[in-house]
Parts: sequence; structure tokens; C-alpha cells
Amino acid sequence: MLVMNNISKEFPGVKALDDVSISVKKGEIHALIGENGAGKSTLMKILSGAYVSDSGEVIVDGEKIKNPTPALMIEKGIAVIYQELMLLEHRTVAENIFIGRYPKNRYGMVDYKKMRDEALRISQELQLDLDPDAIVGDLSVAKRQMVEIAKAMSRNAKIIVLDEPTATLGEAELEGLFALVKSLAKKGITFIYISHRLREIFELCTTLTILKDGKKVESGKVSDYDTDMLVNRMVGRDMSDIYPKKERNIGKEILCVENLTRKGILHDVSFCLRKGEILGIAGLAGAGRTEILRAIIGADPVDGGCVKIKGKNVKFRSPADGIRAKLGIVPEERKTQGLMLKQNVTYNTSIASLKKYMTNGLINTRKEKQIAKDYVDLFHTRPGKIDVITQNMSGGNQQKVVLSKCLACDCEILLVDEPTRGIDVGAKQEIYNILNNLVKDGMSIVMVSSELPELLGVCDRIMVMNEGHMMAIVDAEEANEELLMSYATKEVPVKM
Amino acid sequence: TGNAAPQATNSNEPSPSESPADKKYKVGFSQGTMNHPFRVAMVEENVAYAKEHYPNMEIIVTDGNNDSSKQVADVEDLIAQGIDLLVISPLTAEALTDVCEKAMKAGIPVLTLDRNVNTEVTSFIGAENRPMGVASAKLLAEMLDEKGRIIEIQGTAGASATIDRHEGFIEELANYPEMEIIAEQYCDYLRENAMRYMEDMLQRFGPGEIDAVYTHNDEMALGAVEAIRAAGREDEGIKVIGMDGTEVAFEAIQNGSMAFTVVYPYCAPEGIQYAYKVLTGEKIDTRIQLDTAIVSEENIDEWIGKGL
Amino acid sequence: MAHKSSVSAKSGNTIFNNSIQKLKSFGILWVLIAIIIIASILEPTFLKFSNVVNIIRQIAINGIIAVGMTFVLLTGGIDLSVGASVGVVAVTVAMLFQKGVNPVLAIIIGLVIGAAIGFINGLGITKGKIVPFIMTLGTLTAFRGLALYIANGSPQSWRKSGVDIKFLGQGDLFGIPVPVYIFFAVLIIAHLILKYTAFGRSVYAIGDSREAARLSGINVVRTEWLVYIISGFLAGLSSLILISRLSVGEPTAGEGAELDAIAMSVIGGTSASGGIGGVIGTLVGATLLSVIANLLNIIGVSPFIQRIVKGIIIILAILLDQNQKKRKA
Amino acid sequence: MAHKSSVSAKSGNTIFNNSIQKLKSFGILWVLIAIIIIASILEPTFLKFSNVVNIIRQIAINGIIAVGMTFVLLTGGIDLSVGASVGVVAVTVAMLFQKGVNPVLAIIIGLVIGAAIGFINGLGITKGKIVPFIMTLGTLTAFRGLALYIANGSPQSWRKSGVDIKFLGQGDLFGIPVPVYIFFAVLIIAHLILKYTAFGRSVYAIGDSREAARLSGINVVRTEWLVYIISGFLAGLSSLILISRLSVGEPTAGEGAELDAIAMSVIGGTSASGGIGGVIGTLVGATLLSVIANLLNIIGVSPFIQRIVKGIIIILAILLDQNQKKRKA
Ligand SMILES: Nc1ncnc2c1ncn2[C@@H]1O[C@H](COP(=O)(O)OP(=O)(O)OP(=O)(O)O)[C@@H](O)[C@H]1O
Ligand SMILES: Nc1ncnc2c1ncn2[C@@H]1O[C@H](COP(=O)(O)OP(=O)(O)OP(=O)(O)O)[C@@H](O)[C@H]1O
Ligand SMILES: [Mg+2]
Ligand SMILES: [Mg+2]
Repeated sequence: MLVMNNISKEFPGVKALDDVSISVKKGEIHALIGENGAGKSTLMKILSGAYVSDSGEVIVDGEKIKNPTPALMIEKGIAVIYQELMLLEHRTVAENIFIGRYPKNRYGMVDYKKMRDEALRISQELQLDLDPDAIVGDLSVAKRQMVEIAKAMSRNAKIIVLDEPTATLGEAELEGLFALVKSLAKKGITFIYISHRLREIFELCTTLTILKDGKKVESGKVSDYDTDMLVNRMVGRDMSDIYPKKERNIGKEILCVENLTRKGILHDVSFCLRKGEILGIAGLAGAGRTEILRAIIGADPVDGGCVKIKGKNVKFRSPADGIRAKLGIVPEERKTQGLMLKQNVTYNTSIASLKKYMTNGLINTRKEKQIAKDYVDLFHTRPGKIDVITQNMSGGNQQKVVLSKCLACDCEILLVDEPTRGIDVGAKQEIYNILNNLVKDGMSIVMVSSELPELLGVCDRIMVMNEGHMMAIVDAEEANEELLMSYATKEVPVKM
Repeated sequence: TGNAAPQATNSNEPSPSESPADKKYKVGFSQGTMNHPFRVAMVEENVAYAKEHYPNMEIIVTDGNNDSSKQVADVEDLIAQGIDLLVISPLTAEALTDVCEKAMKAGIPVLTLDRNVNTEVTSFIGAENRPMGVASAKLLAEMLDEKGRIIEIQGTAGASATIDRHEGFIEELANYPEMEIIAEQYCDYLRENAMRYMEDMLQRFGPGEIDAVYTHNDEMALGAVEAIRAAGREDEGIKVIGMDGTEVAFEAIQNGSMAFTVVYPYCAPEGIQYAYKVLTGEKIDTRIQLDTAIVSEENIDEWIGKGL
Repeated sequence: MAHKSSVSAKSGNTIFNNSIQKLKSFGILWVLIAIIIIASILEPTFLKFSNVVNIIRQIAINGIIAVGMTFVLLTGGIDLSVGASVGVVAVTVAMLFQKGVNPVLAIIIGLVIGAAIGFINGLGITKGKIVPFIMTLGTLTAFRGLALYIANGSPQSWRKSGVDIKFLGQGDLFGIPVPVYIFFAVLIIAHLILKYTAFGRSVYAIGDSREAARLSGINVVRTEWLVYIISGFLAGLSSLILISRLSVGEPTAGEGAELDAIAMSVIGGTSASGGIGGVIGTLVGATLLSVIANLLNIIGVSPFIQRIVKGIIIILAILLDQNQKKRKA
Repeated sequence: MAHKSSVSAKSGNTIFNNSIQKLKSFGILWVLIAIIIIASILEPTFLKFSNVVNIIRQIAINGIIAVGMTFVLLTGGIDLSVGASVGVVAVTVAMLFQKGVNPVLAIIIGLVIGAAIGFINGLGITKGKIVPFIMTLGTLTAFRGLALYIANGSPQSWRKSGVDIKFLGQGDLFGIPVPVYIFFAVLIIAHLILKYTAFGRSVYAIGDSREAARLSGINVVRTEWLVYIISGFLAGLSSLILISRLSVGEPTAGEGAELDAIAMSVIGGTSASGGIGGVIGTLVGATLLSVIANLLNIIGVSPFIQRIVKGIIIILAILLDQNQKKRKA
């Protein structure tokens, strides 16, 4: 069905792909796995015509494709969900789903009604609760991801590539997607699936290819592997339990949130964070987790309630206030909220902590570069250079830069929103270790995540949210995934 | 404003309008551009004169912002508003022709100042640019013994004053085979641009290679003078010629840094005087020629202090 | 604000609901209405039929250019060369009239020249990958020079040739000036294209995210190229009306028109960074600017003060337009 | 390309490596050098010391404005009002000279006025949330009107007052004109600010992503506001040099300076959508434009043809700058 032969691709200074070949049969769900920067997305972009390969050939259905362009590859029946969402922020959900192939009426004019109806139908079929009239720019990241899924699924494609579609989705949202993928695969549609959540690979995929540093390691049947083997082949070494042993020295309450309210989004949320503790926040997409973090640090205005730090009432009018009070935030979306994409790694690492590098009122670039280098080494960020423009980095590596930026701030309270989104297992372990060490040294962390095992493995306590309401706070030791899910889907209290 | 309250205060110059003073007149004054002292003076002196002498006259001034279509729109606005008479100094003749014709057809008398339009109007008052160019060339030929290399700094490309001042000059120059224009540029009537251009020319032409600089207004002439002075070449005796007759130019003539300028009448207060005559039913000539004058070293004493 | 309006248009249950929502979010329209009311109180002449006709005729010429500019801005580009296009078309068509060329043919040639300048802009921007600002600054400079060169710096009148195209710029039908019909025809067609054709939607898509548009199979090069051709074509059309109105083709015609056109679009809610807006907003923006100019003229504010007041009103108008605020927030 | 340059500057192993990489990627610089070589072959006068001095003096005045514009563009904004600021400062300072006010005081007042206009722009843009294009278009209109109003449309000369500030615009030190020293001082300070201060970094950050900048703790409002104040201040400074050079304060001074300044920045590699570029590129851009103008003048190309050629050279220069291409690709 699909064969890619001897694909190589070089970017200035980086050999992203080196003689990679894969072949995928009709109806397969083929997993593409590898560390951050291994070349997975690049390979898929070559398939979709977004990049032109330096050498190699792409064969679809026995036909060798000459001069692939995105338009041509769409025509050949290839649909791709890109890792970095490719949506029109100012347009509606319906229009985004049908971009480039708008339904037309008899007179050849765009038929908005049909477009809307179709969008609604697709979203229902996928169990994706999408409002076709909503403007994409107003949606949460998870919702945007769903729009991308709807867009790809509605194309009636022969080959569908999903590049980390689930990085921000919780378990609940996955179900609908997986069910659909499986049923479409039965009908003969071919899938290529990229994810760093190995559990999904085993649950969904039939065959796999492993990439490492731009080279193919091997291909095979998923059933021939187990998790440890996969990790070993990807990372090149054995990894035991990826969650570090919790070493804690929990102190007094440092951050208290009381009756935090934002109309329609947060309702009377109250909780406390203790010094040296990691508090997790669980919930389904749109539960309001992101909003809590943003409200605390002053990124969004609130309608009621208050935030206390070390017992003192604080009122942050902007994140600058919050950061001055030694808070830090790792935002949910790295592309628009986390990074200055046109700037390099050094710049992005230091931007929030410039005071540290000042000598005589000017930035000491030597020191700045040193610290950036330290973080690159710490996270194994690839390519391991500090002068790479972040726009040109792979998704997972970008996320590492965002983390570096926040850690460089030396804050006391860290708010992290999906910190391991799109990060490979090796680096995940790295990040867990770092978080662990930070709290050991007295930092306090609030961590939002859609990956329940991660919350359970890293946090001390877990707060569960649903529709802007706090449903419960449970001790991580006593919780399990079923319990968290049951709170996350429990009906919210009706308020007068 | 000016509610028919007669201002009898001015003594020595009795207003020529004692009799039909009760009727109120609305006059539209459309100026092509106010980016130039000459144009500003035309408006201000006329308006000031009217304020003093014709209390029953209301004047609405519009500024075409150096854009003919804006000036056409201005005139349309004025007509729509029901003016009794239109005074207009057109940016370009042709472009304002139709709208003046429209005004005449609507029974609104039209006085054109400084520049005429290509249709019959009540009267044209002004001098003409072309003869100024001719006169400049003549006097320059005399000063240089009919032999010389000249740089021409023109006004704004396409503006009719520019075209006329240029054409008059080269037309006359054709009579002197040994006088030639060695370089020319448009400097938009701005001192800054003229100075910059002249700086480049002083690089291009060495000492003795430039005999005169003919510019389309005094501002640009003074820009050229500044450039010559900054280059330390004021001893070469380059003859700088301006036009309009600003006070600063007169001073420059007095101290010898400019050769001469051509005084261009800015049609005030004649413009408004004739307007009043028309409004009060007096007949006036369809063409009222105002005089231009050349101011040079010889007659500078008569002019100093009377500049724009 | 045009943001919101375009949204509701696509969704909505009933057309009625739609319109209501549109009006609500169209803040600058209310500002315009307020100015009109104030104007007619200050100076009753303002609402006289002849003055209203006068204003809409004035809107038409610059408005046509602004419609083209709206297309360009929606893709995230800019076209500084429109004024120069007006100049080139003005003098060439005028000189063709002088030479006795069939007026209809001359007009067609004029439109083709306008489109050709747009074609060159599009070529440099899409194929040459030159940023639109620089490309059109280059063509602005070069084509203004060309217009002056062709006409040798002088306005070109065709009075003697007997050609009469006054109808186009000065004529009227049922009391409404002909340019107004042309403008509204352009406006409606542009609106339909933007809203109901794949090309129009691609214009928005490119301005929103070139990359997303490209990867969705939209032909970015063709769409962008076409947008500059449209802009050049409409500049040519506007030039034809202008020369008919002035009975002369001036090489300096249209000077500064680019800033005016951009202002009309942006005041009307089109984002200069692309993806948001539309031509209905441009109509409102153009009307606002023309109403201000007309009002200041007819209440007789002195020229220098006029500029001061005009500048302040522009700022106040946008300030009062709460939606524009929200968009940025 | 300035993109690349700013990158390599921050990275690199040795300073030497750094510079090499910088030069390689700085395509437009090579274009400039090529033009200079061609120029000196065509016309040996071109490289004469006096002509070189002449060119750099001409660069200085507009270059200072362009440095301010670069700051504004880097944040993703635009400042159309710089030309009007030049006008207002020119006439007020000239009139203060006329009135016999202490020249130093008058100069300080001039600078404060420039900064104040920037302050107003910043106020409208940050607090009023008005898009920069419209806000500065409004102040452009209003302040040009104000300049004309104050001066009553006439150039203001202070010859009689005996004030002499020729040194500023016409003087020289060791054969180099004073404005050149001022320009280079401005340039170096601006470069240091952009590269080595937190404020400078924030300027880039905002142009890159406002939201990411905000969440990184950058005071977006203050940074943006300051950027417009800098732009206004530098326009005022440029105005002072200008009036000293011309010995007169014209209300129309600086007309069209905004387009020139933007062109210099953008040709020098600063992205009009923010986040990429720097003032070194602006120096190159300013030099390129001045060299072209000077060259065409001294080889004696006729005026209309000059414009055509200038437009074409601008386009070709950018086309040859391969890096600018790559950036967009
Ligand atoms: N446009 C680009 N310019 C320069 N280098 C690039 C570009 N795109 C990708 N690269 C580099 O190519 C390599 C492979 O990147 P790719 O995005 O394919 O990784 P990936 O396997 O998808 O990683 P992740 O799991 O983090 O998404 C990386 O080193 C990246 O920095
Ligand atoms: N800018 C916005 N404008 C309007 N509604 C918003 C905006 N941002 C978020 N919301 C809505 O607020 C609700 C809470 O969103 P939030 O992003 O906090 O959820 P979350 O629990 O973090 O889930 P997700 O996984 O989607 O990020 C959602 O219904 C979302 O659609
Ligand atoms: Mg990837
Ligand atoms: Mg979230």
C-alpha cells in the first residue's frame, strides 16, 4: 500500500533522516516510534509533501509519486494530523475541518449549511463534542486536537497519519478515537500512528518501525515486543521503572486557593499546596485545569475568590507579577505560549530569568550560553546545540526548551501544564527525576496532566476536576486510575 | 460669526462696501495645497482682508492636500453647501476644469487665482509662471554673458507650476546656444531635498563646472545655497536663482549668496476684493493680470522687508 | 469585529439572528452612525441629498482601491503600489485617448495594465519570495517613475481628441452618480467572492496560517498572486473613473492612495496581519473617512485644524469601537 | 538574514567563527558591496573621500529615524507618525530659537516633544488597544496639522535671533560630519540595548509571540510603550540635526520619512511582522538606499528614469539576497 524507500533529509547542520525505508500494508495500523528528534515527524512530512526529501522515493498503491506537494498527496489519499496543529485560528471549527475542499452548492458557491451539518455529523461519529460554529482560536488545546482529528478522518483518505494526536487527550477522549481507528482499519484504511505513550502502541497498533537519530532501527510486528524491549531499542539502554522513588520533605502550606471563580469556567475552586509537594490535577479535556494555573499566576482575570501565598493575600494583574513573586508556569501550548519560535535555544532558555545573567547592567552572554548548554545536556535536547532556532526543533525537544526556561527562573512554586506532552520515555524519566529533585530541595509544584499513570507515579496528592468544579482531592498512594476517572466523570453539583 | 455687525473701527481705509452690507455672503475658497508659504499667504491675506473689510462675508477654506481629486471633492463639498461664490486656486488646470464648469452652470461665480482652468470662469486673477521662467533665463544669460552650465532644481514632478517654470526657462534658453542644463532633479519644493541633491551635484561637478543653479522656489534655492556653503564653495560665484520672493531669499540676495528671485504675486488681497465686487454686482474683467518682478542686487533695497 | 461578524455569518440558525449578531459586533458602524447624527445636528446641510450623493461619489474612487487592498491585507500582505498603478493607467489611457484610439479599447488596455502591475507584484512576492512591503515599494517607485516618464511629467488632456468618457466619472443614473454603481458592483462581487468561493476562503486561510493552508492543499502561490492582480486591476479601474472625473490623466494621480486604502480597510476591521476582516468593513471604513473629511469641509474648519481634528477623530472612532479592543486583548 | 545574524551572534564558539558566519548569512551586505564596486567603476568620483563623507552624512539623518523604526517593527508594530514628529519638533524648536530661548533648553524641549509624541502613540496602542497602524496614522495626521498650525504653514527661520546650532548638522570633527558621530552613537547604543539588556530581549520576545512573552513574565505594556517613545525621541533627534543642517524649521519637514525608515529597516532584514532583525541590518539598508540615490545623481541619470531604476534596484537587491528568500520558504 505505502512504501517509502531510502529516504534521506538534511537540514542545515542536522541529518534528520538517513536512508530510511518503511513499508505499510493496507489496513495496518503502523506505529512509528523513537526518541524526540529521531525523525518521525520529518518522515511523515515528506510523505505528505510538506517537505521535499533529498533522496529516496515514495510509492503509494504501487504508483511512484513524482514531485510530491501537499495538494498532490491529498489527492493521492493521504491525510495527516501534524504534531504542531495546523489550524486557522480565526475560522470556525467547521471551516477548519473542510479547509481546501469546501462543500459547494449548485452554483459552485461554498455551502455553509452543508459544511456545518457535515462537521456536526463527523464530530458526533467521533464522539468529539465539537461545536462547528466555535472559533478555533477560542478553543482549548485538547479541543483543537479534536478538530485536527475530525479534519483528517473526514477526508475519506486511504492513508491517515496521526502524529501524536493524543498528547493532550485524556483516557476518556482516546476511547472514541481508538474505536474509530480500529473500525476504519477494518474497512481497509491504513494508519501510521506516532506516540510516546507506549501503552497506546500495544493497544492499537499492529506493526511498528523504530527510528533512532534519523536511522531506522528495525520494523516488526507489535506482538513480538514488550515495553522493555521497545524502550531498549528506542533509547539504546535498559530502563527500569520510569517513576523515581518519591523523596519528600513536606512542609507548611505555601499556596492556598480559595473559592476561585471565573464565570462559566471555574466554580469555587479551593485547595492548598504544601511546601515540597507535588499536587496533581486530573480531569477530562475542558475540565478547567489549565484555567486554574492561568488564574493563579495572573494570566487571566478572575471573577471571585483569592490566592494566598505563605498566608498572604496576593493579587497578580499579570504573569509578570506572579513571576516576580517566584511563581513559574510551563504553559500548555509550547508553540504560541511557551516559545519565541524565531529565536534560538539560548534566548528562549534565558528570557524569563535575565536578571541572573546581568553584569554591570548588561547581559553576560557567556554565562547565558553556559546555562543554556547545561539544560541542553540535562535534558539531552536535540540537536544538542544552543544556537538552533526553536522553530526548527522537533516537538518534544521544543517542550524541553520550555521546561528549561521555567527551571532557569529559580522559582518557589512551579505550575506545569502537561509538562511531558510529546516527550519520549527517556526524557520523561529525566523530567520526573528533575521534578522530584526540585521538590526535595523545597520547591512546590502543581502539575496538570492528562496521563493518569504519570499523575499517580509522580504526585503526592491529586485533585480531580470536572466542568470547572473541584470534585475531590485524593492521596496518590490510595488512588488508582479507575477512582480518578470516576471523579472526573461524576456529575457536577448543581448550583442555584 | 460676524452677525452683520458693521465693524466701523478701521479708519484710514474705508471699506468699499457700505451700501449692500446687510446681505450675507458665503464664499468658498478652495486652495490646492497649504504645504507652501506662498499658498498659505494667499489664503490668509485674503481671509484677513475680508474679516477686516467685509463683515458680512463668511469664507470657508478647504485644502486640497496636493491632490487634485481631493480638491475636486472639496469644491463639490462647497457647492453642495450652497456657496454664493467660489474662489479657487487650482492645483492643476485640467483636473479642476469640469468642477468649475459645474459651479458656473449652477450659477455660482468662479474666480480662479494664480492658475486658470480650461473653461470660461467669471475671472482669472494672477500672474503666470511661464513668463517667470522666461525672464529668469533672460536675466541669467545677461549675467553669464550668454554662456554657462546650469543645474535645474525643479519643484514637484507633474505640478503645473513646475511644468510652466521649467518650460518657460528652457524655451528662452534655446536662444542661447552656449547655455546648457547639465543636470536636473525634482525636489518637491523642499529645502531638505534640494540641499541633498545639491550636495551630490557638488560631488559630481568640480570647481568651475557649475555656473548657476535655477530652482523653482526660494526654499530650494536656499537649500542649494546651504549645500554650497557647507561644501566651502561659496567663492566660485555660482549664481543661485529662486522664485516666489520670500523674505529669507531677499536677505540672501542682500548678502550675495543668491543672485535673484522672481517675485510671484500671491493674489491677495486682490482675490477677495474682486470677489466682493462680483458679489455686489459689479462687473469685472475676465482676466486680471498681476505683475511679477525680479528682485536682484540692484533693487533689493526696495524689496527688503516686503517678502513673504 | 469583522472576525465575529464573519463567524456568525457562517453559523447561525436563521438569517435574522445572523444579522443581529453581526450588527452588534460591528462597533465601528455605530461610531459612524453617531458621527453622522452629530454631523447633521452641527450642520443641516450635511444630510441634504446633494451632499449625500456627493459623499458617496467621493467614497467610490478610493473605495474601489480599498476593496483590492482588503484582499491583499487578508492574505497578510500589503500593496504599496496601488497609487503608482493609478498614475500609470491614468497617463497611458489619457495618451491613448489623445491618439484617437477607440475609447473602449483604451479602457480595456488600462485595466490590463493595472492587472499587469499586480501580476508583477505577485511574481516577485510568490516566485521571488520578496516580502510584499519591499516588492511593492519597489514597484511603487519604479511605476511612478514610469508614469512621469511616459507623460514627461505633464498632465495629459484629451480634450482636443473629442473622446468623451465623462459618463464614467461624472454621469449619473436616476440621480445617483455612475461611480457609485461601479463601486457597489465591485463591493458586492468582492463580498461574494470572499465569502462563497473556494478562492475567497483560501484568501482568509493564507492570512491565518500560510503553512496550514499549504498543507491543506490550498494553492498558496496562485491565490496570493491572484490577490495582487485583483488589487492592481481595481487600482486601474479606479484610475479610469478618476481620469474621467478630472478629464485629465495626471502622472501624479493616486499619490498617497496606498495609505488611504490601507486606512479604510483597517478602520473597517481588516487586520493588517491577515485572516480577519472583509469588504463590508472596508465600506464602513471608507465612509467614515469620507464623512469626516466632508463634515470638516462643510462646517468650515480651517485647513490645519482640519488635519488635527481628523487625526483625533480617527483615533477616537477606533477607541470607541470596543470590538476592535477585544480582538487584540 | 538578520535573523541568521542574530542567531549566530548569540551562539558560536569563538568570536572569529561568529563573524564569519554572520557575514556569510548577511546577504544584503554583499549586494551592497557589489553595488559599491560597480558604482566606483562607473563613476570614480563615487569613492572620493568627500563623496563618501557626503553619503554617510545623508545616511545619518534618516538612519536615526530608521533605528527607532527598527525597535517598533521588532515588536511587530509600526510607527507612521515619525515624519510628523520631525515636523512638529522642527517648527517648535525653530520658533523657540526665534524667541531667544536658550538653545540648549530649546533642543531639550525638542527631544521631549518627540518622546511625548511617542508616549501618546504608546498610550493609544497599549492602553487604548488601538492597532499601531491606525493609532500612528491618526497621530501622523494630527501632528502634521499641528506643525502646520503652529508655524502657520511657513518655514521658520531664526537667522535674526543669532542662535547658531550649525555645529550639530553642518559641523565636523576630524573631517567627519557631526551627524555621523551622532548616528553611530545612536546605532551602537541601540545595538547594545537590543542585544544585551532585558528590555532589548523583551522587544524581540513580544514581536515573536506576545502571549509567550507575557507568560515569561515580560511587562508587555511597558516594553511596547517604551519602544514608541524611543521611536518618537529619535525622530526628534533627527529633526534637530535636520533643522541645524537647513538653518530653518519647516512644518513639512520629514514628509514621507516613515516609508523611508520602514524601507531601510526591512531591506536590512528586519521583519515587518516582528521578532527578527536588528539595527546593524538597518545601517546596511540605509546605506544601500543612500548609495543608490547618490549614484544615480552623480552619474547623471535623468530624474524620471532614476525612479524607475531605483525601484528596480531595490527589488533586485532583495532578490539577490538569498537568505531573505530562504527565510520565507
Ligand atoms: N524545518 C527544520 N529545520 C531544521 N531542522 C529541522 C527542521 N525540522 C526538523 N528538524 C530537525 O530534524 C530532526 C528530526 O525532527 P523530527 O521533528 O522529525 O523529530 P520527531 O521524531 O518527530 O521528534 P518528536 O518526538 O520530538 O516530535 C530534529 O533534530 C530537528 O531538530
Ligand atoms: N480563551 C478562551 N475563551 C473561551 N473559552 C475558553 C478559553 N479558554 C478555555 N476556554 C474554555 O474553558 C474551559 C476550560 O478549559 P481548560 O483549557 O482550562 O481545560 P483543561 O482542563 O485544561 O482541559 P484541556 O485538556 O482542554 O486543556 C473549556 O470549556 C474551554 O473551552
Ligand atoms: Mg515529531
Ligand atoms: Mg489544559
